[in-house]
Amino acid sequence: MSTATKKVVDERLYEVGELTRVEGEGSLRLRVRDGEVIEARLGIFETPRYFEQLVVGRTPDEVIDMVARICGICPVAYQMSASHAFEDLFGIRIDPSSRALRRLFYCGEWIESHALHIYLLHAPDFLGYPSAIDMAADHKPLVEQALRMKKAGNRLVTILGGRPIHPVSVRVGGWSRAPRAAELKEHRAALADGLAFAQETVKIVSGFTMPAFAREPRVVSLRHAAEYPFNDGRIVSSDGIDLAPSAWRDAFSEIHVEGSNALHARSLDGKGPYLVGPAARVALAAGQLHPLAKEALDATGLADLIRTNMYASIVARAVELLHAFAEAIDIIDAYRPPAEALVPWQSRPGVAAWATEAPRGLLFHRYEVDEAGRIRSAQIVPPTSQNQAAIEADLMVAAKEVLDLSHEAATHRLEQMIRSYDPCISCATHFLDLTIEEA
Amino acid sequence: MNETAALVAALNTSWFASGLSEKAQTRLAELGRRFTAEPGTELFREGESSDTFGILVHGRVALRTLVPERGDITILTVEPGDVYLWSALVPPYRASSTGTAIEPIESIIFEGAALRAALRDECELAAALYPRVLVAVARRLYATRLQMLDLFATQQVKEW
Amino acid sequence: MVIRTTPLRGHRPALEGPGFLARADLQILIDLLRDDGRRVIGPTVSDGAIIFDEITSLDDLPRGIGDEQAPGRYRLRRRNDERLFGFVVGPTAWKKWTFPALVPLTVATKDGHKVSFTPQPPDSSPVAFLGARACDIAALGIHDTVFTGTAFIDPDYAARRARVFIVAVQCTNAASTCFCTSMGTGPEVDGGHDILLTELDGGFLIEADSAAGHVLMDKLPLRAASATEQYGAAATVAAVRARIGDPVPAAGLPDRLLAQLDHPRWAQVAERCITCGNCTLACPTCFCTTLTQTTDLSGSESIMYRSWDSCFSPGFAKVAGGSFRSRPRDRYRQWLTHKFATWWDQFGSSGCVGCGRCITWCPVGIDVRDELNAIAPAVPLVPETPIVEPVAATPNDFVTARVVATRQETVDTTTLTLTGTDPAFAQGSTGQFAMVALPGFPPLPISISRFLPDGIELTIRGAGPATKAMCALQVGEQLGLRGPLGNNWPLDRAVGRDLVIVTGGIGLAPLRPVLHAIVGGRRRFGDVKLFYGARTPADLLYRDELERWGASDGIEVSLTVDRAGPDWTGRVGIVTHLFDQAVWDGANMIAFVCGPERMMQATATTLAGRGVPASRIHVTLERHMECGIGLCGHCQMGKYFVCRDGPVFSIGQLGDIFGREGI
Amino acid sequence: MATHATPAVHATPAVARPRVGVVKFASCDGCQLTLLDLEDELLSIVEHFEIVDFPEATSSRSEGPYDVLFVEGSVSEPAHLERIVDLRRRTRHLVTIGACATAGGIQALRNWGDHDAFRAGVYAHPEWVQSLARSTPIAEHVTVDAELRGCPIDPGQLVELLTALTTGRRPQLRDESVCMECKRRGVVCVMVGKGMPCLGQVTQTGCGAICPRFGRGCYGCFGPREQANAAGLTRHLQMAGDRSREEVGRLFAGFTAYNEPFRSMVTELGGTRTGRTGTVADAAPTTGGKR
Repeated sequence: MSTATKKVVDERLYEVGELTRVEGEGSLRLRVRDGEVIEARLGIFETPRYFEQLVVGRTPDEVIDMVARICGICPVAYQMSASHAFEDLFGIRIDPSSRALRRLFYCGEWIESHALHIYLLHAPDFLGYPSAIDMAADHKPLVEQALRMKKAGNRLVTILGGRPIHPVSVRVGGWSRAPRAAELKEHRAALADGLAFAQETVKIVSGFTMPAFAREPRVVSLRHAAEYPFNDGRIVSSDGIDLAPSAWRDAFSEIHVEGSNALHARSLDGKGPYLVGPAARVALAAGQLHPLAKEALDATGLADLIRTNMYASIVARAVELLHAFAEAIDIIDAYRPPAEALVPWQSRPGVAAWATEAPRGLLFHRYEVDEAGRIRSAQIVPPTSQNQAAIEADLMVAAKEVLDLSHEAATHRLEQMIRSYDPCISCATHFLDLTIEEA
Repeated sequence: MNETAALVAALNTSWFASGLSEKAQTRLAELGRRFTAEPGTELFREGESSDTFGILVHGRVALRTLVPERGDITILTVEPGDVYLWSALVPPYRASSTGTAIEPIESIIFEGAALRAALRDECELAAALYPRVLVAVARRLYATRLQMLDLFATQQVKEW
Repeated sequence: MVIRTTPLRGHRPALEGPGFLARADLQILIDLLRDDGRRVIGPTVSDGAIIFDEITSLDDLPRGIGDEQAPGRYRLRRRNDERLFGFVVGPTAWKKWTFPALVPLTVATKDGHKVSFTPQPPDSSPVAFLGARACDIAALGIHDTVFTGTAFIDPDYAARRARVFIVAVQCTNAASTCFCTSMGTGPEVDGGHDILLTELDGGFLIEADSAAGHVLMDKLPLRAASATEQYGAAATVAAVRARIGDPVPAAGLPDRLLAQLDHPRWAQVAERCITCGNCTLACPTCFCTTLTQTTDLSGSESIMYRSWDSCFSPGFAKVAGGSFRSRPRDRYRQWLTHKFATWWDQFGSSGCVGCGRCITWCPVGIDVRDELNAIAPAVPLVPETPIVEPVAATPNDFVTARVVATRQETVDTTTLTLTGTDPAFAQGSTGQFAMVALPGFPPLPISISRFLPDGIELTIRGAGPATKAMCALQVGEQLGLRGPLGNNWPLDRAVGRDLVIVTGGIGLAPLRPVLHAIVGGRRRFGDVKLFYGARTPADLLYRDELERWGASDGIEVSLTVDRAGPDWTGRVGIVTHLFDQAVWDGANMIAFVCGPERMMQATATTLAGRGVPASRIHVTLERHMECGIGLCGHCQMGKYFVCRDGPVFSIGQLGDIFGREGI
Repeated sequence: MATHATPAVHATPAVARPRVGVVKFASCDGCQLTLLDLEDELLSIVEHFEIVDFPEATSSRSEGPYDVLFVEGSVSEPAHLERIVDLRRRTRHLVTIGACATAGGIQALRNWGDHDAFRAGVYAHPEWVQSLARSTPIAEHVTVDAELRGCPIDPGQLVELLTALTTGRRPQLRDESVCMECKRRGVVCVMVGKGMPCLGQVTQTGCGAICPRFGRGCYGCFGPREQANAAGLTRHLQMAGDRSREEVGRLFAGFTAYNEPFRSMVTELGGTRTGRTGTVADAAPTTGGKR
């Protein structure tokens, strides 16, 4: 870069060649000249895998298996957005019990993903360790409990889908197999144990000292009248956007930025970056939180901080962890196996689109389906692409806070800031459809 | 007894010739002569012309070949009764290995030109001798093949 | 909880002949069995098939449901009646309870240099099989022979089997895949059960065939079965027999089959066969298993599991250097010839009961009946009987022995002297081997290279991880032993004869005890010649003993190496080269041969050429072994288990399977 | 900190706490996540192994040398070519984990397509994106000491590999069909019982027969087993099962499609895109949900 070669008074470069404790491969680059940020960049060099091309010509059920492979941490989310999109287009009404199982499935993934991020990836930043492994030396019970929670989430996904990563049972029209009530009941105790510790977790993380930070982003998430957002609801924002879950493209699009294999999503109204994920959901849908989770959130008194301080997203994540445990238990207690786990269906041509809430935020899928029921084109917009602009905007803010720190401390602080987003870089990679930019 | 009779007797002790007809044995005895050597004697050298056919009667002969950087390798030891030298029958009549007596040896050797002439003119002798030569060669071939297999080598099983 | 009010129970005099049980009252039978503390295993619908699983009530049974079966196809269908057993055998075989797919055999622990092996007790909780068919019962009978019928008892099977109560059901229909009639196992149930039911429209004809059966029957609300009912029952079963016919004429089948080892059809069926192994695991008599170890990260405790395996899996017949049955056709041939032919030699019966599971559950629908009829024309062949049985030992029972001395024989070979071995080793004899185990490693067969008053010696070449670990054992460390196993060198037959011992490499180890025995009683034998070949002079084992045997013990010792430097004045060449010119009278000669298989073939040929009769040329074979007593199936060679019937065989015994590929 | 408890008798006396690294190439991170998903063993694992490099889990980094290096992902961009060779140099046991590393992964489906078209089809500025025309397994580039199959790998097999390492034994990874595990678990064969196509017979075991247990056919994510008779299965599915070439081809065109003999089946039968445009279309609409 030409600017880099110029000699300037007090130019500082903060760089992390390979971000650690994030999913996938990304880099951070921040240049500050005379106190002014002149470059803030979350680079993403995760290798492209061309999923949107790979699914062309395949059947909807094959797509569900394939898109799961976009991300090893949130495969369920990809299966959910895809299956709902196709069911919406084909006019399939799945058994209510199957729908409950889909929410339960999501609970499992949220528990696994949030517990992983809170304790194994993020907490070490607040407690000053390079990793949870090192953290375990001093805080063994804490880490053991965290692993138990994570296991409880994984187990839930396994009961429903055969394995925690890339489960196999989600099909267009429901499930290839629905669990027996007894299988779920057996797991209830572990979830109850997890629930208790999740409540503890909210207290623990709200006790962490949050670095100073102040920026109130626009937030976007699903919102549903009766449920905390998982698979269903309308796409809403803090400034009035209100769309059907299939209509994401009415308000947003993606662009390709040099130096990145991922894309930035932006809103068409030009109002700039927006935030998705736990903090956004808590901001927009706190009303639908499970009473236990709502209660815990209020007890922290951090609801406002979560909206303005990115570091506090760990609290939002903990509250959602608690919600997922609580709702999972409710679903299991009410569970009756579906009369028809898998309802017969027939494809019809058209556009299948849907958004659901992945652990990291809004995940939008869009497929054109041809007469033979094969995919003609695909677009997948993961949370991290949508957050990327917000992350870089926040780097600008964070920069001002770190100028007085040592270079090393500053760099670490910035990396911690990025981790607050729980960026999922494998997902973020390679999702752009040229046609959109042209549109 | 006369020299021929003694040679016939010697031939009879050998695996190689014991199977031959009395007539063939006698004829061979006329063609051959007795040969003895001390241990360490180099009887013929790899690559050098050696227009002789030899049957070992006593002692042991090592057949060696020179492998650069590994030195002389013994590839076979010939036991009494066996043919230890047949280059007289195979053009260009050169030794294919170096033969060294590793024990006091006694053998019966045949001068190449004379033997070949006899075999060419006397069908009966040829018919009797060649099958024995062929058996000896075939056996040598098979043995070499098994040696190549390196049967007793440790099969190093992959650690993983 | 079930309420039973049966005025008759206990008051009714025992019936003469069969009784009649109303269909609804079958619940009472189930309850009585459960009151005896038995889990009742019976047919029930699951995943679109009728499987066997634990049942508690009549409602669990497949009421009014039948099945359609064809090669590679199974579907349920509604019947237009209320029958509870209106179907034929499904995917499950009863072996699931008598011979489970996964059994923990032994827990091994390691604490410093101390190791211990603890056999795991079998789960022997009482069960009742409800709805066993004639073929199923025949299959149990075959397993009884395999696991408890020879010198070797499998304790796990024995314990489980002893607690089975069998309620048999006569077949009242047949599937297109049934051929019990040809195998002589059905359809009529003929013994092996406690109670027999024949389902009729209104209920069951019921008979008892054991004391326990009679006790139970007397508690049931029965009336005497009418003549019509008895006739009806007999007629239905007869009709089933007629429907099945005789798809695979069995007379002389074993011989016909073994005469066709080179039939082109083997290659053709291998085109279709996916070698997935479904047939063997669906089969109610297949009993091959494999051991796996699970260890904790510290290596201090490991559990040895036994699980179902299949001769169709490439790894099944693997030894260092490859598989004995590398081609799918070899594996299909092994399965079919074992099941229908060599099983007779091993266990005195066919291994097939004609249940048809291997046909229905073959995903690509290969029909064993078609293959048999295509491959086996009538050609006779004379079977031979296996030789002496070695000492018994169970597969999960290891004795720990301690290393008291180690001797480095060559760069990669070590001799361990062990004490504290099983007293049985004191009775052991030349040529036998032991299964040797270290915690976390699969047990390996190692031949005994010396018998001592209070122990044995093992000479081990460190080739793989396990053998390397054994070679690395230090004085004071322990390992686990089972044995002595296998048969022995027939020294008695060598008395008064000239004995030729031909061996190469590590092969001298199993023959070393023979030489010790000879030295002990030299006069009892004629000339004794030892021909020993090694790779290089440095690879010769027991050099001091070789010296002594030759010098003072009256044994003619001839050594040869494959290659040597000029300083070696001994012989160079393959071991047969040492005597292939010798003019011998083989008539009074007996030969013991041990070495790589190719070398033994060369030797056997040469010896035969010296006039030694095939019946007196003895070789010892190496195969993949896990149990060492003919229970795991790995080491099968034709009709023999190498571990149990061997490892020593005469060339005469082996006949043309010696040196044939893919056996 | 507990010391490693490798018994003295071991074939390969493991150094105190083997140094373990975990690296990724083109992948979804699911296989390395499996290590973190060993919730019960994780803390004991870090007692017996020194995790020296594992970016997803720790900020401490290392350049090796590694006693064991777990490699996730496929080689699919120019930089990967040098990186894998370089890593191999610093590694004693190189273990590939997952379908991407052992078979090229789902992204290897592009190997049948037009790479430039793919790139242009996804990116506004293809010239900014570095990637290779083919996604290939690690073993195509360096020697691999052991491989854990699967998409993702099986936690049990991962633990077995680790314990084999501390015990010094060879990892016990069976080379049999999925059917074997299916039968051991008493699952009713979905192909025979429900007429569903299933790759279990030609697929390497290790997953625990998950798909048949969950009422669907195996989709081969553990890849072809030794001597897999894919041609035989294909013949059967086409003839007895009455399925179109392309339908059977799509079965093989999955997460391990690039490993033989699956590769030949895909090439021969189709099932994945062979060009930029055009979908392989049957006349009739796709249906689902039927049993």
